[in-house]
Amino acid sequence: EDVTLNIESWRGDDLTIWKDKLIPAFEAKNPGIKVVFAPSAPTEYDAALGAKLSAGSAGDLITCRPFDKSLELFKKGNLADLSSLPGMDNFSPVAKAAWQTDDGKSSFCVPMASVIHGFIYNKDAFDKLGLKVPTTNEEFYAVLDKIKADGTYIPMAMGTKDLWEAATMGYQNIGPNYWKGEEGRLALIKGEQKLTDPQWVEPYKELAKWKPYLGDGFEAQTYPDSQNLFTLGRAAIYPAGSWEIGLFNTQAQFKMGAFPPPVQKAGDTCYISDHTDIGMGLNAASKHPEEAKKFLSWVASPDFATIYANALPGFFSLNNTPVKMEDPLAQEFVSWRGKCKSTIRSTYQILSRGTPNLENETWVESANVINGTDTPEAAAKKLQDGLDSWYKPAK
Amino acid sequence: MSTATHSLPRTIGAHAVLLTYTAIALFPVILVIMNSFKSRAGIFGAPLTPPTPKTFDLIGYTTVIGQGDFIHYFQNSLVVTVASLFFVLLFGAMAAFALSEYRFRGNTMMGLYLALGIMIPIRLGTVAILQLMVASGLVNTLTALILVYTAQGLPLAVFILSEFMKQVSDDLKNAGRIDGLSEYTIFFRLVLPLVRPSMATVAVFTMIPIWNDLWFPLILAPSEETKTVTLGAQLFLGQFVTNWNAILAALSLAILPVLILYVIFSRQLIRGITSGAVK
Amino acid sequence: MAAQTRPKKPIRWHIGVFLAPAVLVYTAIMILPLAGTLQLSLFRNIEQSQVFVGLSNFRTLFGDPNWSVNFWNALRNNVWFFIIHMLVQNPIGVLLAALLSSPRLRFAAFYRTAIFVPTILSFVIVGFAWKLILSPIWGVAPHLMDFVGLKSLFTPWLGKEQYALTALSLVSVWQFVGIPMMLIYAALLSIPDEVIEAAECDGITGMAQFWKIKLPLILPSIGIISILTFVGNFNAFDLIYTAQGALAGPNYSTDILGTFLYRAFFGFQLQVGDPNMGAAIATMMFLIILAGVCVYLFLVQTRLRRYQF
Amino acid sequence: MGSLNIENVKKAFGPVEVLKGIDLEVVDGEFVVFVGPSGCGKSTLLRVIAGLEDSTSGRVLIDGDDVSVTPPAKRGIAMVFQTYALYPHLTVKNNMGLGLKQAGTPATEIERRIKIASAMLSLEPYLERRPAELSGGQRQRVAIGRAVVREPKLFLFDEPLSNLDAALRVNTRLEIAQLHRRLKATMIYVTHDQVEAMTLADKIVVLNAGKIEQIGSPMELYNSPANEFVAGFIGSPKMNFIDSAKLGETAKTIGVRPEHLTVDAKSGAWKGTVVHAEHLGADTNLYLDCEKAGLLTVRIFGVYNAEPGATLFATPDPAKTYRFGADGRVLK
Amino acid sequence: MGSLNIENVKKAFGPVEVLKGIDLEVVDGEFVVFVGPSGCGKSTLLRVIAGLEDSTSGRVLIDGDDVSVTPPAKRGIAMVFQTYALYPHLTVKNNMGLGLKQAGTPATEIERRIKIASAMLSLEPYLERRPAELSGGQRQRVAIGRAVVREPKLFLFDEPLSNLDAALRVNTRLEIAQLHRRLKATMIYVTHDQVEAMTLADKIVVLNAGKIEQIGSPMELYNSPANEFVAGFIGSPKMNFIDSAKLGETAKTIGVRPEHLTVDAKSGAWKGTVVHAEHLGADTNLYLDCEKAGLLTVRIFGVYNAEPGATLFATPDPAKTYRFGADGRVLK
Ligand SMILES: Nc1ncnc2c1ncn2[C@@H]1O[C@H](COP(=O)(O)OP(=O)(O)OP(=O)(O)O)[C@@H](O)[C@H]1O
Ligand SMILES: Nc1ncnc2c1ncn2[C@@H]1O[C@H](COP(=O)(O)OP(=O)(O)OP(=O)(O)O)[C@@H](O)[C@H]1O
Ligand SMILES: [Mg+2]
Ligand SMILES: [Mg+2]
Repeated sequence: EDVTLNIESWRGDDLTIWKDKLIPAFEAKNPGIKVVFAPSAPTEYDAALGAKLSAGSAGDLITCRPFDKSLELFKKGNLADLSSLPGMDNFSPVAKAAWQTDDGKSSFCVPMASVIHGFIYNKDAFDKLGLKVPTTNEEFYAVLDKIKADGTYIPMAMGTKDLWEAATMGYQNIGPNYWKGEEGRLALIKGEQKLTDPQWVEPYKELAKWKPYLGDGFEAQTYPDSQNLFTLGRAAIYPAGSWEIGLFNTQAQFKMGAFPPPVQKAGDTCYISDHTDIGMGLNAASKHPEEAKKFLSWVASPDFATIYANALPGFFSLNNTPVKMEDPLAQEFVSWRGKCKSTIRSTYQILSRGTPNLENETWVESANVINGTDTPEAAAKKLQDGLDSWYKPAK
Repeated sequence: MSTATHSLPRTIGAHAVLLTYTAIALFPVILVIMNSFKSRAGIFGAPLTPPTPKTFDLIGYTTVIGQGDFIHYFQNSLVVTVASLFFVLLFGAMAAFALSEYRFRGNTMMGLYLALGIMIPIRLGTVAILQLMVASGLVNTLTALILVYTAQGLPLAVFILSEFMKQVSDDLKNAGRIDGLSEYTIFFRLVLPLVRPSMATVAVFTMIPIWNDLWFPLILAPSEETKTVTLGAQLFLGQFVTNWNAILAALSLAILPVLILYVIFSRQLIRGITSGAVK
Repeated sequence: MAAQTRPKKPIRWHIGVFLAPAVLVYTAIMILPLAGTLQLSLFRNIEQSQVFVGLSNFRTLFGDPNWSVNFWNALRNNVWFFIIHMLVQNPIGVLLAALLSSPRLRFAAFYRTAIFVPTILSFVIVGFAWKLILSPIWGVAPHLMDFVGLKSLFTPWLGKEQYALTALSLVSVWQFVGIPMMLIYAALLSIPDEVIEAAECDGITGMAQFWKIKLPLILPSIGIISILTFVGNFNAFDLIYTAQGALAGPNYSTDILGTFLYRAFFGFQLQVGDPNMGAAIATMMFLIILAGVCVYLFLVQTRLRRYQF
Repeated sequence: MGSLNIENVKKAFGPVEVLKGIDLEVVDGEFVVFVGPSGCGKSTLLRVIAGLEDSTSGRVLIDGDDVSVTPPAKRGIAMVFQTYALYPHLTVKNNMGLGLKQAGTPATEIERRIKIASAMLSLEPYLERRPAELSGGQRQRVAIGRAVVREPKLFLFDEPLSNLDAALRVNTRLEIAQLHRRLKATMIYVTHDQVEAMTLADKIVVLNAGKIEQIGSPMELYNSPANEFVAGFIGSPKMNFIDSAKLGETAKTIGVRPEHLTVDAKSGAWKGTVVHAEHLGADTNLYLDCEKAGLLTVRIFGVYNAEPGATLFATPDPAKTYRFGADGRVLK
Repeated sequence: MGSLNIENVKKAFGPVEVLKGIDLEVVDGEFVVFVGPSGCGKSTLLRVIAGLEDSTSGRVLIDGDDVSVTPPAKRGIAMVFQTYALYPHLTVKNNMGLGLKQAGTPATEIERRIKIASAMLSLEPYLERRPAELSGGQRQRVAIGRAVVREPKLFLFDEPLSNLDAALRVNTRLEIAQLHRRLKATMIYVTHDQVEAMTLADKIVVLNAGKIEQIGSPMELYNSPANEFVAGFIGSPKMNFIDSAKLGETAKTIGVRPEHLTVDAKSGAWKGTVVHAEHLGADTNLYLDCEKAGLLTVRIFGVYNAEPGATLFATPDPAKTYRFGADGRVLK
């Protein structure tokens, strides 16, 4: 009798890849185990998963959100401890950090992929207007000004309606250059820096300057709107996450390039957000833990990494074994790992555990800053006040 | 009534208002359907024009169809909707009759109790419901959905139906009693047929949230065999956030079945009204 | 009241039989789970176990500005949401029903179906379609406004704090007008023809007929619609959620109790769900709605006269 | 089988007392007619008997059993409602057949009884119509038919013929009388029609303002009314009441029925002027304004030509003159 | 002011033709009574006149104007419905006053008219009640009151007195007659009551199966009916029809009214046996089974004692005997 494993996931987009590539590859090697990929919509995923776990009807394998969401599940006993899973040592401590207890002793999800922020641009447009890829802030605004003056293109495709675009594609994208990546992020957690410090307010000041370069009615522009604006060739620059690559490749009728967030002054060290985003864990209540572990070990293997990263350009493997990728744009993104220092999003670890939730507030405030309804300083103050109300770092 | 009771200006006025509102009501729907037949460039270039030979494109539909066994999902939805509807209307009407026809101690309290359900989103009870279904082995069966929807639909049905049942003439029910009809027969043979218009109205109200619900299919019956259309459609909606061809096609396809169901019920409704309005 | 000599009334079993199925299903699948959830509001999760804390969650909800500011904001928005429905949706619904029920109206079936179409659509479709229409990018709304020469009045409504909630309320009105329309329509049809004919002979025609004859006879239905609107609005969630997301942007300007509850109960993004606080909010919502329903049941409904036809 | 006892039944709607203590005994197989002015409580009393209305106090016994708590369906009665109360959604045929079907009567038997009833009520052409498609009289006949087909032991009729034309009314009346004989059922019948009351009743009950004024056979009531109210109520045109003061009698009021006055152009007891003459064909009603007796109605058999303004003398039949005391009761 | 012309009006409900070509002229101020068997189309004709129902063909003229498209409200009519059609949500007072208020009549005038009408109909105690709290007769009176207060030029009454008791009926009938004289309004009145028809009408229209059988003054119809139908319909109890074959006459049928037969114990034209005697007080109906003439009804003034089974002889008044041809028409 075959054992069937169910995978819970929010990545409905990956359905065909799992069905056509990943699962057959696994099943071929592991007869007797059947795997079913059963995604739910991203907006419903966490709530639905929580309910199913509480009631005991969740699938065997759980796709893990990074940091606290999964940590919570682990603490509740919903996720099994995977510290000793064969293959776990294929990942660096940084990769594993997103799915470990605060003390780093137990791991509970196999890291699958990270995403990198930067800017994707319309190469045809740049060529037509004779623009050079900007590396510093100054160049960046010069390029935006030129595009605006020309008038053919909307300089930058970003909207604030969905909030998270402003925070993720804006603040978290350019921020690391100001707070110096991990250094600032950890200092914030330790309580040594505050969000009202200049290195944290500065990115907001930059965001506030973006407003004139965004399209008409950007306040009501949704994320898909931004994507469409760019892929239809109506906008020149798109503040991006690397996960866009796959989609853009199929939709855009022009050549694309990418550049990392511009630095303040030429010669500054560059920092990028290389964010651990997706992992996979084991439902502690699974009826087939052995088979599931077998599957997870396979997920931790370089084999999986190669198929996955190539099938989903823009989701970069966290495996120690380097993965050979075909897509040029993906290669461009991943090449920044060599030039710049990597960090993860500042709000994800520990700081979003309480109420108010720093991540949510950052979404709201980033949008407010771009919309002009809050000044950078005011926004920063609100965030810090909120944080102070519950977060007391041990000094 | 007669033509003499009609004035032309008033009729024209009525049509003008109704037409205007019909346009407002249908515009978004037509827009979606119209654009679902256009190419990507057509959708963006001229959203308000109907498909021309140049912009006509079925790419959206070809993308959407073949994304899963939609015929099967549709069957599931139909079974769940019709069965839940049946129980909601039957149980709801029975309870409404008891509340509106008889005076007994605790009548108002019972009415209030049965109305509590519309005051709290049933979603909040998800975990307990799921536990119940797990315990009774009903997870991933359509029965689980039918049970939940029946419970969910009852409060509104009771609330509305008891109001309408109060309008059924006492003399009529009394005539039935004198005729030797039992209370059950009075309910089934006299009252139910007479409140048919409101039953149809309640049926429509009940049907919509059931048909459109995402949450419980996702939680209680997400398996391939028991998936409902809405759940199936939602999955690939998530998948194509930016593929507007596919989205518009999917939306158009999602509108169709429920529209058909509605038209069927509203037929019933008209028939109910024409036979029930006989005084 | 009755003389002592009278025998006792036999137990009316049929009342039980009529009530039983509904009460059983409803209690088992709705009331018990919901009661189980609401009682969580009296507990707090400490070290992975539920500890009874009395009303302290409510103290947090109203005492801690992190919660109370959001709560009052959501409540305020919700009241506005409700007001718009009462002022726009229900009058339009009554008007349409009144027009539709005029005897011998041609195409009545078509109008009725057409106007009801939005109501049968799922929130996903409605949210999506209106986002598209109001989107400045796709340009349907600006195009249309250009058509009537009002383009200058266009703004990205859904993205502006001062307009977003009103715009969404109107979308919701658009979606739900069918419900008051249908209920009133059914009520109007149950008025006997002869009463209307008597009014015609009496010279009470047109508007006067509506105000003096029909309206008083459908008042109970209007009462029902008002309370259903109230309940529906204070329970509303889906439209805001699909159109503006769980954070109900911009800057929480479209946050209503439903979205606030959802974030608290189920969590959102990095925010971990807090069933205890969620239950506390749900309890408050429940009490607000219950108060409204009780006002209706005990003050309004008993005063509305029902007529048997 | 179908006896009925009503003991001190009272009924109030809120503060308004509509039945003020009714005592009545109806033996099995009797035909009892309730008459009384509009609003006096006839329908209410029928409804109490049927069990559709709870009496405020008092008892109702059918066949000796207290039925206060017996549901209407179990009382073995059939009722024709003043408002017809037809089932609007059922055809005439089903309106009549529903009760039988419910009782499990075989289909052929139902068919047969409907056939008989609809023939008796001339309803055959309408069997497949719904009530809304019928005229007032037709609806009323359906209501009668519905009661008749059930052949119960106790019939309650609330003005069952009020909307029928004269011919049909006579026919239906005869049919009901026949039915009564054939079924030996007890019947209680409310009517405003004097002819119906007089011809059908074994016993007439005169109600007034929630009280029974008199019970008796039709001719008893006609010949020896207990009081002024009954005397005035039974007989049409109404009895003439003459203030005795003008006549110098001991009684308070003198009553003479119109048909017990004779007129003569030359001489008689009371001299008067013709005010108005109503020609009904078979008889003529003369309204005379008499000097002594006030306005009198005189009923004359056949056609009698009298111009308004003419002088006539009216003479009462002394054997048929009633004398009422100050309390309204007949003085013997 | 209130004349009415009906020209070849037809009305069909689907395939069923209910009015088959009605021609009628009503002059201003006339009191016209429609009589006819139940279901013959009286209510339908009233509704066509009121404008509540479209005729299938033909014209209705009020005061010479074709009113086919004039709304009921503008026709200057008031109607009393057979089913009352009261406004259930309004008190008796407001039921009566609503139309006036709508027409902008001053409040004091409304008050005055309601007062008069409610006094006339004995409705004063019920002015603040709603229809559901009234008895059948009370509701009917409210419906009359509602029409009366409007003082229109054309009244349409559909069996307005059918639920009233005899006394009230006589009163109300007189009030209506008075109203007619006072307002000089045209009135069209449907009734099944012979007395009402005979006493109120200037002109009676006899309808049968959607056609007019005869139009004439009451006594014209009584004395010279045009055909067997009218002869049988006017007069109660109904005329006796005797198959001539048995009598050896040329006519197809011989008609004699019950009141035109005399009985004698010894001798007479037709020998018969008493089948049944109805005692109505003022008169007695005897049913005789005659050898030659079949079953005959005889109406005798006053009380007449005859035991069933007794033998009696009936003799018709030859001057008041009607002869009908094979087509039903009167032979002169
Ligand atoms: N809506 C309808 N559809 C079909 N037939 C109808 C409809 N209304 C009335 N009729 C039929 O038309 C005929 C005339 O009806 P109408 O009400 O005019 O009779 P009527 O003379 O007033 O009788 P009644 O004295 O019993 O009130 C009847 O036979 C009736 O069955
Ligand atoms: N629901 C009620 N509430 C208050 N009063 C009522 C109610 N029903 C009836 N009545 C009153 O009770 C009295 C008796 O009514 P009932 O119907 O028994 O009269 P009735 O004798 O049948 O008269 P009719 O001959 O007019 O039908 C009337 O005065 C009526 O107004
Ligand atoms: Mg009555
Ligand atoms: Mg009629």
